[in-house]
Amino acid sequence: MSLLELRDLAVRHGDTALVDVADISVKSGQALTIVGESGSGKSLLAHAVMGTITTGLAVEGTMSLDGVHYDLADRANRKHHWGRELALLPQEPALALDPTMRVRDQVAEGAPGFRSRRKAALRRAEDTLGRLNLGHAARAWPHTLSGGMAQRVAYAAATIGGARVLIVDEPTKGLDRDSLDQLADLLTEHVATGGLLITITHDLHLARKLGGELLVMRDAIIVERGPADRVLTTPEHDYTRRLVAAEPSRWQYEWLASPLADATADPAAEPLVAAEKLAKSYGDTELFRDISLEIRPGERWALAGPSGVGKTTLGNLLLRLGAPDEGTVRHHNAVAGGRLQKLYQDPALSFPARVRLTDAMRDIVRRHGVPPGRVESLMATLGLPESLLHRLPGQVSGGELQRLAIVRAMLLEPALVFADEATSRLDLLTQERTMDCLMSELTRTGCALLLVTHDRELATAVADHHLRLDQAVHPVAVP
Amino acid sequence: MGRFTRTGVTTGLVAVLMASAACGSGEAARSDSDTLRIAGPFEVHSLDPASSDGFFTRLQVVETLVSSDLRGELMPGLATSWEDSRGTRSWTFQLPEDVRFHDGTPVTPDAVAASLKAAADEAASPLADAPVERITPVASGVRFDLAEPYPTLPAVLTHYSTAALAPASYDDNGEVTEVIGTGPYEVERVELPASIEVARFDGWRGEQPAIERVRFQAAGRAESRALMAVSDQADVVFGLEPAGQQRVDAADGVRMESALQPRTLLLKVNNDHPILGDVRVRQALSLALDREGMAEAVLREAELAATQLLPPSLRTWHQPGLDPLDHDPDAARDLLAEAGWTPGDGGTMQRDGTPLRLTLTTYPDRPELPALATAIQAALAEIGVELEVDVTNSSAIPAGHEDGSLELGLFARHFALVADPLVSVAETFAPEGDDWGVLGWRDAEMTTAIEELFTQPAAEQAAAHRARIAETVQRELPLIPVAWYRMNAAVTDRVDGFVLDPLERTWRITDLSWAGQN
Amino acid sequence: MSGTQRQLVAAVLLRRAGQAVGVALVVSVLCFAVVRQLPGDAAYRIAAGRYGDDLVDADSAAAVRAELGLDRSAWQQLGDWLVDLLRLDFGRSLVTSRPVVAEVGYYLLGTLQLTAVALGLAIVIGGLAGVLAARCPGGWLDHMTTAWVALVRALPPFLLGLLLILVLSVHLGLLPAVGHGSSSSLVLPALTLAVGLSGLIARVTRDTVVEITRSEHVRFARTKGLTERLVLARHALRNAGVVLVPYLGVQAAILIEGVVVVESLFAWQGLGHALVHAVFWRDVPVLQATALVLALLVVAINTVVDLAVLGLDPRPRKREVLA
Amino acid sequence: MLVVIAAFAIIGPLILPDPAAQDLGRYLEAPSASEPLGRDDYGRSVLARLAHATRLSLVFAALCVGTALVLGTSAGIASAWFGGWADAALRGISEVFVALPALLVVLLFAALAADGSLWTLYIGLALVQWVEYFRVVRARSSLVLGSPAVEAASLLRLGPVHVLRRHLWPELRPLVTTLAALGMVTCILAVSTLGFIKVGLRPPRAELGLMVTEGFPFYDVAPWMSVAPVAVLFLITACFLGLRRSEVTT
Repeated sequence: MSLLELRDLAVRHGDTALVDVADISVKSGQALTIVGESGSGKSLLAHAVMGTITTGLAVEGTMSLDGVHYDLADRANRKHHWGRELALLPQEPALALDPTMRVRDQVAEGAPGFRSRRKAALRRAEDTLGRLNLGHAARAWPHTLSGGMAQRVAYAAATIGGARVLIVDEPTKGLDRDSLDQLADLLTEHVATGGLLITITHDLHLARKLGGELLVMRDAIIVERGPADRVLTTPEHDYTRRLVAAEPSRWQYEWLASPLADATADPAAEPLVAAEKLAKSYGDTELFRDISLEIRPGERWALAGPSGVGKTTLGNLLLRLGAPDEGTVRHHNAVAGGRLQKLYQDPALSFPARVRLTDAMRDIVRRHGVPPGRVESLMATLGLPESLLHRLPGQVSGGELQRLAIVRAMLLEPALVFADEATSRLDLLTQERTMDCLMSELTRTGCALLLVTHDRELATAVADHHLRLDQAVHPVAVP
Repeated sequence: MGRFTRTGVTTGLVAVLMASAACGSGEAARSDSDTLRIAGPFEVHSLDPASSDGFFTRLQVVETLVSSDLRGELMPGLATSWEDSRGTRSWTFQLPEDVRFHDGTPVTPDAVAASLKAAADEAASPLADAPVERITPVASGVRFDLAEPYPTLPAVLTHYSTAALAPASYDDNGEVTEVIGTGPYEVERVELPASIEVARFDGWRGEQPAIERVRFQAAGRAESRALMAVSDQADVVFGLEPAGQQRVDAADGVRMESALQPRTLLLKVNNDHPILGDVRVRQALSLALDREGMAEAVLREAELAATQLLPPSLRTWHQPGLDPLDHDPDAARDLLAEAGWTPGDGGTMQRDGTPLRLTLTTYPDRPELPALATAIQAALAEIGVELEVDVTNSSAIPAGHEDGSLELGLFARHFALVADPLVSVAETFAPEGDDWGVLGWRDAEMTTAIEELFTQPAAEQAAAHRARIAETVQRELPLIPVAWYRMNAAVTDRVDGFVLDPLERTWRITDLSWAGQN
Repeated sequence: MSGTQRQLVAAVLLRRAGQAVGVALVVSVLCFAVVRQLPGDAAYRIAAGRYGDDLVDADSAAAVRAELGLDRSAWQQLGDWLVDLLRLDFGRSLVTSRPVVAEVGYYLLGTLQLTAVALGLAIVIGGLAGVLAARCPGGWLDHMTTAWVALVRALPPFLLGLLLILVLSVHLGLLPAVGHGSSSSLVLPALTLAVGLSGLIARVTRDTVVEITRSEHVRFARTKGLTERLVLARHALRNAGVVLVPYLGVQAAILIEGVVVVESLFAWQGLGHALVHAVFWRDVPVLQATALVLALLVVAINTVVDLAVLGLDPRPRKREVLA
Repeated sequence: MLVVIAAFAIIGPLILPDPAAQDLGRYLEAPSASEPLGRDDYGRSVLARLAHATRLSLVFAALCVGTALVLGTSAGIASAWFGGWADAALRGISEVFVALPALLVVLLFAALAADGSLWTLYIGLALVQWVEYFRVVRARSSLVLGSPAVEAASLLRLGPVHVLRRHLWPELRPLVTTLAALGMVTCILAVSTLGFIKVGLRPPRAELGLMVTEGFPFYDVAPWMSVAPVAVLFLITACFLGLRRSEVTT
């Protein structure tokens, strides 16, 4: 029975406390999950334990692992445990894998005795990959892996050294539900075989699957702790309550899609966008074929499916941002002249990076003769302070910037907005807020929506027309 | 595709270094102790005597029929003796017996005649300018038949382009592929364009020289050569610039040797030019030049300032009694005023609205030329002459001569390319002009004097002719002399007996010996 | 090597071969055309090159003109050259009358030796300094390399070479200052070039290594339990190579073309030297052949760089965004 | 610092004596109170020549770099913008220029004008340098033009001027300034290099690069002749490198 205990853990930047936690203990056989919004300090906590926290921050506290004490202020005293006792499964596995090395070699180098017995290590890596159903990918390059596969390869590489303590940092970014479930199974297995697991996430679904102990962090401190199922079903702290309610399946808004009737759409209306028998492939990989659909004014479409199936590509074809290999896309006059807008997954990339937002906005106002005051009033509606405009895009948080992008899109009174994973990088509460803003504006103006997402719940909550793209080339249209 | 690891990189680098080291280690290993190392500025372009710039004559690999001593007096070269007949219209040169080329083949009249014919066919060779009708091998020598009397033929045959090569030196097309001569040294290795190695030729008919091997290395930069001289990386270094000479003077174990050359740095003037055709303008230009100052600043030797065209090293031609060329800007301005030039805008003289603007063409092969041009430019600006300096290729001067576009040309004229300066002087003042001589200037008295000299008059008469020539040039200034020329060499104390040949025909390696060995 | 990789290699080779042919044609014609436009009579220039300033005159120029057929029409001369080129006959130098192939081959060898050793030295010096500087960004070594870059950029290579001669050759007597052909005489010119280049290489290496060591995958490699050396060798250097190899390719191309000053100072015989003389003397065949060789060398270097990057980095060049 | 150099280059020539005025009697005079940088091999004031040279060099280099920059940048943007055959053609031209030995281009251009005029050198150097700008600008421009921001701008129908002004130029400016800053120094050194192989000599021109070359033979007896221009070059380089640092924030 192993035990990891953290006492009086604090991370400070100058006088500001970024993490301030009195005690945490992790027992083998029971997962520990820390949830919270971005900026709550949960990732810093993980890195403080690991000893990989940036040098600019001051760390205090002690850690004891099976009775051995470590001063957390000394980053180096756990270094010899890395890979052997302590392992970290990083965020964004696609970036964590060396792009110039084959999968098997990257996994093998973490194996004990890699330097002296290379052959044995490579065999072991192949075994490990085989157990994770990745035997076929042993000699593959990382860029050929899907997000879920990369996540599992990173898991193999992190755990091959046999570390008991596994720290998982935000593993859900960009992962679709199926990959997430596979990961949850792996983590559960790690716990079941006696490992210690600390998971940092903002995904309540994952927290629910892992079970065990749940910690809710906000502004550097733990606001609520307890068994996962208890906290997630009957949250006590107000913040936890809001967090739980922010899951799309629990949303309660007027603009929610009603399963009963299609209220806004008029079947007789001319379609804004009409696509016929679209097909597209990249190189030898065929993404989809034979896709036909028509989007009418006011309709809300969702394109769902796992990552890599060509959802964004299809959306771009519908906006005529790319050319299909086969088939045609026709646009109605109602969407001419900028009345087709798009929201991007990373809003920071959708604004000119080195130009102040006020200049970027002013260009639109001038070009399209937008009535004065419209920007400000829209911003006020969406709860954005005007002072944001004086910053550069990089200086504004993701949620606020995405709302600014909504403001920008609405300035041209569009007939159709294409939201391309527009909230997938945002945490739950921010996602809720952003979607509320977007949907309220769409409802108000009767604008149609094309939503691309890998989040089924979000799609269900928002859209009344669904198109699922699966690994299989042929789409499944759900009315 | 190989792994990019640290070991891989290191191995690769070591391999590269070793490979490049291996490709030259053979020569480097040879000991330097018995080798005389010579460095000079010019590169060896070709093995052909005419285009070889005399390297193989200087290294004493090949010999010309006639040689010359330090004062320029003719003496036997490969030929043991010579005599003329038909009033210098025929010349016969006797070849020594039992002499062999370096490849062991005997030196026959046929072989020598063939070499000479090749030289006569080479337009650049002075021999091509001689009215040669026939070159025939005779019993024990070679006979020249000429179209007209030609008393200076032996002098012409001192020129390096007329050296004798073995028949095996030529390929089927008549190109020289190997230098096989008769001199005391034979070629060991030639790596065009920068290095030649020669070794003592055991079959040399004369006394065995003391120096066993010689290696010549061309080094284009004077700075590099000076460093070679002071760091004992060369025994004899030619062509140092003043700064380098100072360095050598200050260093131990190496000394400067120098000799006045029969070469003059001069301004060639286009006498057909509307401005320069006026002798007063030419005189004004000459008076504007502070020759001593220039010689001191550029050549570091005020005595090199030319007081007349022909330098003192041409003993019979130099006229010590002649009034020297002066520096007198005021007189120069007066002369210009006399010629109708008045001060105009910005200090430049002008006449009828045309400014006194001239272009001087020179070339960088000899570093003192652009330097002197800069000084001349400043000197002429003093008297209101605006001078553009165009530093270009040496051929721009003969080309400009040919089409008449040249205004002023600055170059170094060699007056003893062949041992007798008369040949060069006659060429320089040819009435029809000469590429490296006068342009658009002729003088009946001058022409007669030269013609007279060719008839080999008595010594006294000849002296009078020469004096007249010198006076005419001094008065008319069809060429404006600037400075004389001193050639120099840095020589280590390792060698004894070093003497500079002012005619640059040979480096006289056979006269050298290692210090302390005799 | 997988099938797709073989295809990629073939594609690179094919593209570069096409470039080589195009460049060869353009370079030949361009050289020829420009040389025709140059002022001055080519026959005089050639005669001056052959016989030196004492012997060049109207007669020798006329003889040169007749011998070389310089009075043929431009089209005829160009056509003849291109035909000969197809037969791989580069002709003879107008000045030295030696076959151009032998002449340019000789200079090429010199250039390649010098470039290879200089580049090797520069990589060793610059690479080491860069990697060490990257270990502590903002440290003294880091500042040193910055100052080094500024100094070397401001110092003409001939002054740098002179300093090296003074120190290593004159004062210490370790190496010969001038010469060609022996390995010891190669060291100084190569070192001059290497010192000039190493500052830049150090700078780029440092930036690259710093960036890579901050990358996610290197941090992950550390937490896998790899030692610093293993991380550097297995991850940092290889990825740095992806950035550095193209950079070194560019530098190699510059070295090959631009070392004329160093060649002249150290009397090392290389292509730069040949090029300068060929332009000066209007030695068109040598000029064309030299330019051709230089151009093809650049293409060859680019090919090697392409292949090396292909080997180092398996990612497709044009990344399409899939979502 | 750059201001000081610029002031020296602008004011110096006005107040200092004629840089071509020779005083052959005082050649290679060592620095003194009246002549702080000494005299050169013709007895000319090194300080006066330095001021003129700095001005000429800066103007010349700025012209070269400016031309190359305008040429390369516009070609690079055009190439990335229009793609297709325009891109292919421009890329083809640039590849030829890359493979064309820079030295050859400069030598040939320098030889075109027989009188050693700086204009031909200028064209030659500009022709050699534009490719660098082209390649860098093209690569960055295609990234920027392919970015979501530009896609959004096109959906917002903001037009090409907006894209140039708000997207391309802010991204390209730091890159191009870095290149240009280093290009200035490269230009001056290139002239020096050419001077070393006797190209571009035209007395009594005072130019920084040529001054280094002219001073070189006297490194031993009159080090001030080469140290002075090298020092100015070093300062210019250091300034430009410093500029680059403050420019590039990321």
